[in-house]
Amino acid sequence: MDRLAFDIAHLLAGGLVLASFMMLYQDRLYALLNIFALHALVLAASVAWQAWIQEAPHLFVTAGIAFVFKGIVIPIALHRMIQRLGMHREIETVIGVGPTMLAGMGLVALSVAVMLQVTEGADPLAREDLAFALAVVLLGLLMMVTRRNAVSQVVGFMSLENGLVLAAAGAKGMPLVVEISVAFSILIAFIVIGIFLFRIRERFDTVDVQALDRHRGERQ
Amino acid sequence: MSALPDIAVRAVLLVPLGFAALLAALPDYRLTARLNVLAALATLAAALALLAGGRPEPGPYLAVDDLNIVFIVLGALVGFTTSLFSAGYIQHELDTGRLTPGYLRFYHAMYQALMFAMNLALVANNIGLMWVAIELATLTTVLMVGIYRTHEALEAAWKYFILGSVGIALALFGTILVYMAAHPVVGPGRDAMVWSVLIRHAAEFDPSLLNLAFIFLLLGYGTKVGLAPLHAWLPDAHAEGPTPISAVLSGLLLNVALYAVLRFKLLLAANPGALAPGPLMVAMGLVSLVFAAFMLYRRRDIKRLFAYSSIEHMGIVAFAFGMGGPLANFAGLLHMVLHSLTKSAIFFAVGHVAQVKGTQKIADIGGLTTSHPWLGWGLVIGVAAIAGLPPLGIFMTEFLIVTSTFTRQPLLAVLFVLGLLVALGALFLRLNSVAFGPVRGSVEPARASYLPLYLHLVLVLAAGIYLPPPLVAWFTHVAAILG
Amino acid sequence: MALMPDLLAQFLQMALVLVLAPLLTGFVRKLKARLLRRRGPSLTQPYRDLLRLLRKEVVLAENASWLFRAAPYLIFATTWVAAALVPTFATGLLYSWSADLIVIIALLGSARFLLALAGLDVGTSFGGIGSSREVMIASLAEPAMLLIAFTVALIAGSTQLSTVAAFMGSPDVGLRVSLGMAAIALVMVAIAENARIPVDNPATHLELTMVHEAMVLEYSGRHLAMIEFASHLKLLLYVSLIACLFAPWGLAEPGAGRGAMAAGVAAWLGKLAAGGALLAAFETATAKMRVFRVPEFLGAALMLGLLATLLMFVSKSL
Amino acid sequence: MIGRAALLLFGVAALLAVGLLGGALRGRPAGRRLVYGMTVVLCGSMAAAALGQLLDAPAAASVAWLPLGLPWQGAHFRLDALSAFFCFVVGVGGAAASLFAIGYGRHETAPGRVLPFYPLFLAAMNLVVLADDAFSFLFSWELMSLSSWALVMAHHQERDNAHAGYVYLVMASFGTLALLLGFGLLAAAGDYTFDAMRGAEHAPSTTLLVLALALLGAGSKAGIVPLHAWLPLAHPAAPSHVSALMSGVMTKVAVYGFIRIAFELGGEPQWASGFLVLLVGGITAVLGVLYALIQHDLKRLLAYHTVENIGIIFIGLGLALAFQSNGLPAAAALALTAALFHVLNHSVFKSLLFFGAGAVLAATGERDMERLGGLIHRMPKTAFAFLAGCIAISALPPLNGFVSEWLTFQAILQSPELPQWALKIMVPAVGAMLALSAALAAACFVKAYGISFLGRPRSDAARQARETDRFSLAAMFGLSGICLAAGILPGFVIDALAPAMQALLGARMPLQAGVDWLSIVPVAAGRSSYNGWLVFAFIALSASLAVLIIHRFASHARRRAPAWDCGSPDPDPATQYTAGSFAQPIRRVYGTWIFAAREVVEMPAPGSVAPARHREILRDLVWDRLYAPVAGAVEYASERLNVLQFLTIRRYLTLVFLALVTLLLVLAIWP
Repeated sequence: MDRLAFDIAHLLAGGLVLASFMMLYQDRLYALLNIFALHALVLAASVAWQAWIQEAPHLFVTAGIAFVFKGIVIPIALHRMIQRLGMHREIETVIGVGPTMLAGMGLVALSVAVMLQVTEGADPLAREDLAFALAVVLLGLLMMVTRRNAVSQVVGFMSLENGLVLAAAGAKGMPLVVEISVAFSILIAFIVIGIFLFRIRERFDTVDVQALDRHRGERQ
Repeated sequence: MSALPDIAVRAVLLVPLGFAALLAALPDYRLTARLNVLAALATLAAALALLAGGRPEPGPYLAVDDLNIVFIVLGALVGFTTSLFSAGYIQHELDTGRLTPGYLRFYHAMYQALMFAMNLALVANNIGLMWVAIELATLTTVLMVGIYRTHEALEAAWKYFILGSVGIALALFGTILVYMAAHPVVGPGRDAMVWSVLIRHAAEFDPSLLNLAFIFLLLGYGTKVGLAPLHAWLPDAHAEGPTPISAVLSGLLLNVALYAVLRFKLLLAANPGALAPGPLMVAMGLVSLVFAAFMLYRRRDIKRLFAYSSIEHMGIVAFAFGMGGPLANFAGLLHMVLHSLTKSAIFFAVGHVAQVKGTQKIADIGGLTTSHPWLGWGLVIGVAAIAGLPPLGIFMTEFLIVTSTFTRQPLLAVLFVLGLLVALGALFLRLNSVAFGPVRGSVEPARASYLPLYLHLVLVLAAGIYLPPPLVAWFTHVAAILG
Repeated sequence: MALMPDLLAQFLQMALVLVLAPLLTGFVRKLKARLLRRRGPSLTQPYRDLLRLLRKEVVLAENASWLFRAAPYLIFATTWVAAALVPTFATGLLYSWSADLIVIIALLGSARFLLALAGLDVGTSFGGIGSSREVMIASLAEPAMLLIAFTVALIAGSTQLSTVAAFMGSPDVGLRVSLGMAAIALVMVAIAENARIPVDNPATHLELTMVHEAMVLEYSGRHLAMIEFASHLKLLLYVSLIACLFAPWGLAEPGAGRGAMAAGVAAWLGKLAAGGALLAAFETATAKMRVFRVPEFLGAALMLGLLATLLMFVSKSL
Repeated sequence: MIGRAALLLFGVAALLAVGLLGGALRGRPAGRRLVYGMTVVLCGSMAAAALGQLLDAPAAASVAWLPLGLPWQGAHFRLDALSAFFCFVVGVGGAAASLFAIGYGRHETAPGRVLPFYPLFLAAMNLVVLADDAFSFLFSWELMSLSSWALVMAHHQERDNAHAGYVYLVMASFGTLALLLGFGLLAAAGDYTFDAMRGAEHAPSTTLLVLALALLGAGSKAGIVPLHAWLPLAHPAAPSHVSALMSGVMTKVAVYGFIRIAFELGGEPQWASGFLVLLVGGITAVLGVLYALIQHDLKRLLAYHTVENIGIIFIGLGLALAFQSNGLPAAAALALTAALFHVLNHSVFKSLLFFGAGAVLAATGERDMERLGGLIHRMPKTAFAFLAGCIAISALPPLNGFVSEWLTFQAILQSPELPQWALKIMVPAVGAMLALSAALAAACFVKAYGISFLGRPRSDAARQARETDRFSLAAMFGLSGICLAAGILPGFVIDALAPAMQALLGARMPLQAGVDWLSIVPVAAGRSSYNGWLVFAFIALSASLAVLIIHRFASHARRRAPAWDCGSPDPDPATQYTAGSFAQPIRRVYGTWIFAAREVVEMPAPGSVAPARHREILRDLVWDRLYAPVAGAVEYASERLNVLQFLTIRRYLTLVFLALVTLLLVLAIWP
């Protein structure tokens, strides 16, 4: 049983990493949003599984939050926003998909390498989970770095937070504080980003970050 | 009798919180401005009571020790003077129509919320709680930076928000890692996040996990501190937001973030197996110092100029704490305090100047000592202080840092000194055209209260000439804690 | 008391230099004329000139200041004092202890300083030319002179002329390269300092070539007489300086009797005659050089002096 | 019984109070008189106290301690022979400057920018000399820079002054930071008191490094080449009495700092350090005077000439170091005495000359010598005092400048005993440089005096000049008196300096008081001796004798007539020799490589009515070769780095990302 539980957790965490890779691969907004929804679903499943094997009911809450907000609400909202802003065009990635994937591979390798240093003392489940979580975090960051489009940057940021949630869930017996804080941050992030996108739309007619950069100070 | 301390701690937190709610509800901006000052004063009183009336028992969520009391008192003081300054400042903003009463309600509420968040971050005994508090502080400041809703302000806020959230995410990951490191030793549950417990067992933690955690925490909270290369949000946020917020940012928020980094540095220092956190901080500090020093030369916006100077000084403080040792730590603490006072004083002066001259462009400001002697000389003294010239206090801290470093790391000391020199050159190059030479810009008298400005400058001057023994003893003790 | 004879000797020297200075100049002029197959003025001509000038009234330029009028006397005084310090016929005179070679050089420097100022006082272009060229020449001649002084002092272990002269007279000097260099340099400096050919021409009044004469162009009457007198004294001083440094024979010891004194005076006269003759011969043999060749001439003197000093420093340790 | 150090500290406190007073009473004429009057009194009494210390209790140092400054150590102060001497110099200079300023201050346009800082400046200089621990020393040192910077910025509206102040402050901080590093080396134990440093043993390498840093730090303040570039900008920019203080006194305080570190705190002197200081001193002396010679701005000429005198002082110090390192304390005492004597002399006559320049500036509003001339008729008293200063600074007997140079020469003549070959070669070369600079100094001041005071006025301003007020004259004549006194009775000064020698070197010059006829004998009567008052008496005597005889027996008739000028007199003053034309021969001899001097002559074609123009282009090579490149490098770096201000958010995120990845990599490969 224990062995099986471990494998399933492993599988789910790995799935999350895979989803991150798929997001890196996407160069269309809609597709990206769909993958992100998938990403959130996998996360929810993984957290739920953790809740199950850790007998930690409060983790189900987290899973629920992940599922509802990240899996459904946000994708739909962003979907609407994209329609409203009329930007169904492709995402212009900074560097090609290929190199991005390669970089992603490197990051995964790095995170595993780093985690291998952790002594066996910590339970293996946590170690594996952490390695994957770290990978997801780094991939999310990579995505923010390699995309020019505000929406996809936001998405990247969220996938990064998914990684955090994964890690938090993997941490056995981590008190409620963290879940609250995670939900809290997601909520705030969603609201503020919403506000910002809204304002930005009313100020500039694109969500392209470079449009913002044109207004930086000291460029007389 | 430990009732008083407990009350004081609660007061430090609840007063700002309550007033935040109250101010959000009240429509009359004049009243709210006064109430804002009142709240800040009450918080200051509570902080002083806390300082005087002993320490409460460290609970699972709140704790006050010699380290954070420094920050609490300092924060309350600067918060109070800034609220005084802000009262005069926003009046002018209303007259010029840059802000509307509606926004002022929001502004004052946010001001108190920020105070609450920072105090919470300081007294938190739980690393999770501390993280939440710092996150809250960031969000409030983001909203205040964007309050003018000009392109530049929004862009600055947006940049601040994105970089800040990434940083906060990294910090959270670091926090989780610390928990992971702690829970095999302390066991699962709340205790694994309670600071006082962590520090007690730090020696048994898994070093490599701690290392990993520290990297994330350093980068996460370091973003808030504004260390290069994580500094990008800082200059724009200072330049585009309302000046009182610039003052609070430079004077307080950076310190709070630095405080968080220090806490975890202690944790690593307590663990023999972990990598020494010092070199990392020294490196980042030196990079920030030199980088900011050069960046100062190209600045055209006066507030952005001093924002970069804040980066420089945060670099100095990080350098000092990274070097460690009683002298360097003492110098680092003192430098942080004096920098908060000086920099906020400078921003008070700059705020009035920008209002009088109607611009922040250095090129359009000139001859202040002729047209506005009080503002001009205040600015001159402030810049002299920030550049580390006697008789003002920062000279002493730089003296201590350099002399204590040179024997251990001559090369670093030389680089450090060169950075200081370059920065001084830039600051006075700008000061020359702003404070001296022919008068540029309007000469209408400034409706300003010079009390906060000169109060800070007098404190800095006094520190440079005479440090009261109790203060010295206290700082020496804290420096010893910091190892 | 014992002070008396010393005082007498001192005053005797001061009087002697005063009396003999014009004679030396006259002698050189006479000799030059002879060498040029002219009869030339009589030996006493300089005295006559001086007396005539003294009797004439002074014509002052309108904006001549008190400095202009005070300068001649001061120049005369400093030069005289300097001349009184050089051992001419006896060493260890009473007053000679109050100053050494460096002081003598400096005193001549003061005289030149005043003269250059006087040249600028009236505010004429020629005065300016003279002064600026004079200081340019001096800026090279003085260091050269000082380096010579160093050399001599290092050899004799003293800057005190009496001691130096005594040492030079003694056998343990030996023949030294640096001494020879110093001698040559000193002669070159002396020529420049006394405004002789080839550096300057005391006889010319061709505006663009003159240096010394240009400075004193505005002077007349007794003032001019004082300045002329001072230049006579200077010539005498240099000749006797060279003599006492490089031909210190026959000098009377301190506290020597009258006989020795007389012998010393006789020897001194001989040296003066010889020096004057050499100078006259040299002047007739050479032509004046362009002003901007002068630095090279004096630069050579300076280099010689430096070389001599260096050699001394090095050889001292061997 | 309250110690003299404490007494002087009270004086300092009083000066600070006066500074506050000046801030309060700025603008009112009464304020001016009050402030300067009080500073006269205070500086005078402090000088008296210092002199008392020097004369009656030279061996015993008086100490004081205040619980100020660096915590857990406090501020230590100490008044030993050396600091007493420098206190005296500062006091005398300060008193004279204040006296001058009582009158001169009337012309001040912005008293509010002078009155508060002037006493502060005086106080800071006294504090530097009194300080006995590294922190108080550097604190007062930088305070001195800051206050003098404020004074330089007093006339910030004038062209170039802001730039001058800027360069000054940056160079001053550079010096302070160099000293800071030096003290960091010396205070390795973490004890910043000078006592600890005196006691500590220092490795030779440390000693050399400390000396180099001291040379950078104190030297940049004193104005040694190539760190002098700020000096000729800043000194003239300040009000004249402040220029006098900066040039005459502040540079001496810097010399004090150097002596303190090089001879006392830095451990046993090395011969190499002597070599270094000699080299720097020689170059400084010659370049300083050459630069001075080609200046047309009177105050700037004086400032450049300060550089030369600093060079002379450092030559003396270098000799002293060389002797001391070779165990020749007596010779070292001679050299150091010469240097300190010159410190006193220069502080006196440089202040005097700056007062004169200030009086001229006040009377004509002109600093440019090309527009002056003939002032000896309109300002006779000033002209007389200025002449005394010129003679003194040109090292001509019987005034004081000559004595110190004479002593330096005597010290040089001691040096064949030195064993090191490098020194054997260096010392004569330095001697030549010293001789050269002395001669050039004379030329320089013939120019300065002859062009600005003699000749015919070159501008209406010079034509309408009036004699200056009595306070200024009193100050100038007082200093001239000191010049004469120190010149004809040098023995007393030498004896007064002896205790300092004893303390620093463990040896002293032979006692001069015993020598008959008050002449001075550096080593032995046989070697060399000088009797100032006798020389003076003889000159005066023979001159007056000549006057008497001639006026009595020959004619004393006098007639005024137009200038003769070789029969071609020219009424136009423009035909006089100008400052430029006066310096031209020397510039042609030395200048072409040192100043990269170029002369551009525009000679119109025959028949054209265009005026012929002659322009000279002079550059300070040090500036071009040293300062411009540094400034350029900073410019370049800031330009390159400035790109980082204008990145897109994504790029900033990339920075964060890269930082994270790098640190993780570091961690991954961590053993």
